[in-house]
Amino acid sequence: MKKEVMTANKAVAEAVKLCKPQVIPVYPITPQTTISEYLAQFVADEEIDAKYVKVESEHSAMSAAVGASGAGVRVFTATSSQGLMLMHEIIFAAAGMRTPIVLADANRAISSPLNIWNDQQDSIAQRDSGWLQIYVENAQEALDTTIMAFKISENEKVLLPSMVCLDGFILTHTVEPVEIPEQSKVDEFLPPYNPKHSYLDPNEPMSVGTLADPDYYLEARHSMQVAMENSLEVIEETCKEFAEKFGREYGLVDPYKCEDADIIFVAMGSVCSTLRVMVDELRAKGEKVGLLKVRAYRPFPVKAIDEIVKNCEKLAVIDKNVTFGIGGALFTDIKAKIHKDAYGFIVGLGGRDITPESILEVYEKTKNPEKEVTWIGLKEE
Amino acid sequence: MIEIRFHGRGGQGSVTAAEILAKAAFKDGKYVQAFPFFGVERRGAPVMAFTRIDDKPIDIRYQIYTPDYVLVLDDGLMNVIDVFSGAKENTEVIINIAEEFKGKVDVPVHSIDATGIALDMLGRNIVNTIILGYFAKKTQVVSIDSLIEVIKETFPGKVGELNAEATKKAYEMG
Amino acid sequence: MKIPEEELLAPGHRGCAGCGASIGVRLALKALGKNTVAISATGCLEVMTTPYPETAWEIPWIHVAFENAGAVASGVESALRIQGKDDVNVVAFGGDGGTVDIGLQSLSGAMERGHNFTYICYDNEAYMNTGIQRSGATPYGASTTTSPVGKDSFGENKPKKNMPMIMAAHGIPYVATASISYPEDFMKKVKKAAEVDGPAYIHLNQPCTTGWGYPSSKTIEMGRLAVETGSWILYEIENGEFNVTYRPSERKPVSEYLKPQKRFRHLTEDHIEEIQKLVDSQCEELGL
Amino acid sequence: MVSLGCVIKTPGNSRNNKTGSWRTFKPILDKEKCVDCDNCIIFCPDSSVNKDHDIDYDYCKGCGICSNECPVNAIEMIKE
Repeated sequence: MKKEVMTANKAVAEAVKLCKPQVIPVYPITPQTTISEYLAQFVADEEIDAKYVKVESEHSAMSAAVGASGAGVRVFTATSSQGLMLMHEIIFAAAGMRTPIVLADANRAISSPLNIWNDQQDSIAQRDSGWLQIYVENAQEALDTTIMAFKISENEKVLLPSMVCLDGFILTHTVEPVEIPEQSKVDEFLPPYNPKHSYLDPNEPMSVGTLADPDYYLEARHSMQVAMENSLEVIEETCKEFAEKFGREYGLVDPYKCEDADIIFVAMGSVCSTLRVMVDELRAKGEKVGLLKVRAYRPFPVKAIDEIVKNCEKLAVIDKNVTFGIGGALFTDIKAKIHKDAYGFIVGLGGRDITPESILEVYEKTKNPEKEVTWIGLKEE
Repeated sequence: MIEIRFHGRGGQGSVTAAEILAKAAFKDGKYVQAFPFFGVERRGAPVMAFTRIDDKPIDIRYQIYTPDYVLVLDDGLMNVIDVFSGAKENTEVIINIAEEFKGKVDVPVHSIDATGIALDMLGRNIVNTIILGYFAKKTQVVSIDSLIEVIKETFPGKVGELNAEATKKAYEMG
Repeated sequence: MKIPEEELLAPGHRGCAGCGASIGVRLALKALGKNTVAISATGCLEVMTTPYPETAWEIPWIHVAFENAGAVASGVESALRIQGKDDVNVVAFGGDGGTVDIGLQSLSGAMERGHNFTYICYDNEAYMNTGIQRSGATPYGASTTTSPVGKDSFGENKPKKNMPMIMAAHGIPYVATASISYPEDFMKKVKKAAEVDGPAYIHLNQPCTTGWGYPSSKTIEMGRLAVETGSWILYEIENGEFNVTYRPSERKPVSEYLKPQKRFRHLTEDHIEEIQKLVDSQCEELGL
Repeated sequence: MVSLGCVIKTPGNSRNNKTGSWRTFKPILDKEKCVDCDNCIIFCPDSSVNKDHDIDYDYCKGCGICSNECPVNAIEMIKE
């Protein structure tokens, strides 16, 4: 085990190297690009025995990924924002074909207007695709989650692709200390991919990616729903196994000082770091506040959230995305499934810095609500 | 926690400087974080980078608005942007400037002719590591040994050796 | 001619009676043999061969979407090669829409990257799967549902996109045109394509009884007429060297090819003459 | 229950689908006339003529290509 200072993008690339994917089709886009560069270098230096497919677009990156995964090998790719939008069609195909691809998404805003900075609209736009989505808070979690993602996706009870969502720039371009696990331990944790449902072997021909008429389509989609439900347990098991092996603990959700909290912040990704500090500051002032970090957004961990928020009074749900006409995506899911007084806050769109002041405003507006959904930091016209 | 803000121009290595500082402090046993101001600036445009150093894990993730130290890699920037923005009572500013800084400000300003050293020792105007050497001595925030180690890791071979020498020279001037 | 007995495209598929695409695929697979993996773009071929839970494919086969057969093939080929399966043939089938229109970028990328596979465009000159809409490969004068004959229209008003030459411009080792009506020529080309190290492209003319509007028994006859009139020219470009592989002993007038087809039935003698000129200049250009 | 990803693991099981029922006209080969050119085998879209030129009426859709391509008119299309 070694500890180095690196960006979350480097951490993801290191994780990918440890997981030994055999095909890596990837196309550069800010702020994901350095992942593709690190991986290209690893392949060039023979640090990974993989085919690095220099595709001509993200659509082809995901298409090649599905082709390779369908052919029975472990596959990784990465993208961001417009790239994920371009993949959109094949994102759905990847899930429907039950390919356990792992994709790192450097979360970035969506055009138009063009904006290269961070928010989570890009991955949220893929939430109904049948992909697992796990949002990470820091570079270490990005590395650890990437390793776990392969194991979760390849679990026979799941066999759905996973998206590791890391905030663009705030994580992808920030260096911080990261522990890199030993190869031998990762090998023990993550055995080679052994596909049973889909491979392309002339000795055992199968047809993959078929047409399903109304007699079969409903069942095919339902089996994805079942797999998504199964994944709740698989994620928890995998996190437990990971903690035993590597000493770092994660869950579907990670709570902080929620036991006696009156108000709980609910959020995803890097903003949770600042939120945790703010929880401490508010508590120092006598405010009973906690933080619920939602790691798994799909599957949506209703029971896990319920368990943690059951005694609180109010939820302050923070979204770096918007579902126009209703509110943030996390907020609307919480409203639908968690029976608590919840308020939604749209923050940090297009890279707007989320400062302690903005978080205090969220807290204040949850304590004394004026409306259900508030955009924080909106400049006056 | 110590917060450091770098001002430079695109291509001058401000982001690399922020990262080198973080890595050196990490070698000293600190917790660190460094990141650029996320922009679309191209070569020559004013850019910023940030480093945080602490004895405990760093959890905050927003830009540095009230820095403890400001490092200015190019004094020409001072006509363009307010490098003193958010300066606190005890904020110290280090400027790469040929002559002594004569402006009237409320905070201590240290001047170093990093460009002079760079042209002299490296043969080109790359000052990002040099200013860090001066910073290390003036502030004791980071050890010169760690700094030199990281510089050599970042720039392998002759370039690293030369940079390390220039950085040491600036350290001695601090 | 004797062809391999083994059928790798099973009967029972849902292709139209008289389907030219299934003839093309049958012959291609006979040339390639069992040690082959196939990729399909969305289209007639995919829909008619794999309605779950039944497949007509006797070899491994994969389909993902309409416009990405080139990219999917890139992934499949990479996956096979990294596993050391260098001897497996990889073949991708795309219709003209999936190849010359929506799939062009993906295919161009795959060709330029040099994946070792063969791409066969089965060209029936319109979007047949969705009900005969024009594509970039629809010939001049053809009436389709989106290039219909009307008061101010005589059908498609642009000549066919020259896809084989676009592929040749990629500098790939092998490009050929073929016709299902010349099976020996076609199968020879498929074998060559599989043998070259690197990407190969075959543009297969494939008459469609439904889209072209002729009796189902005339599929092969139509393909033959296309070639005998010079409307479709059989050639190959091997490592940059161009060769016509079949020369009609005497070129038939193009009207013999156009008149039996419903899609051309509206054309006036002037139009036919115009098309004859187009065909003549194309033949002259390629040295026919 | 559908298979994972609707993958089909029984190659060529489209044979379950007897497309012979689509036929209106039926090809009848007069083997006396046959000159073994194999055109009917080569050009059948439904792989329904075997090496002995026996027509598999389970799958033959009656398109008539074999009849049309027969150089000696040995295949007649008759109404089912």
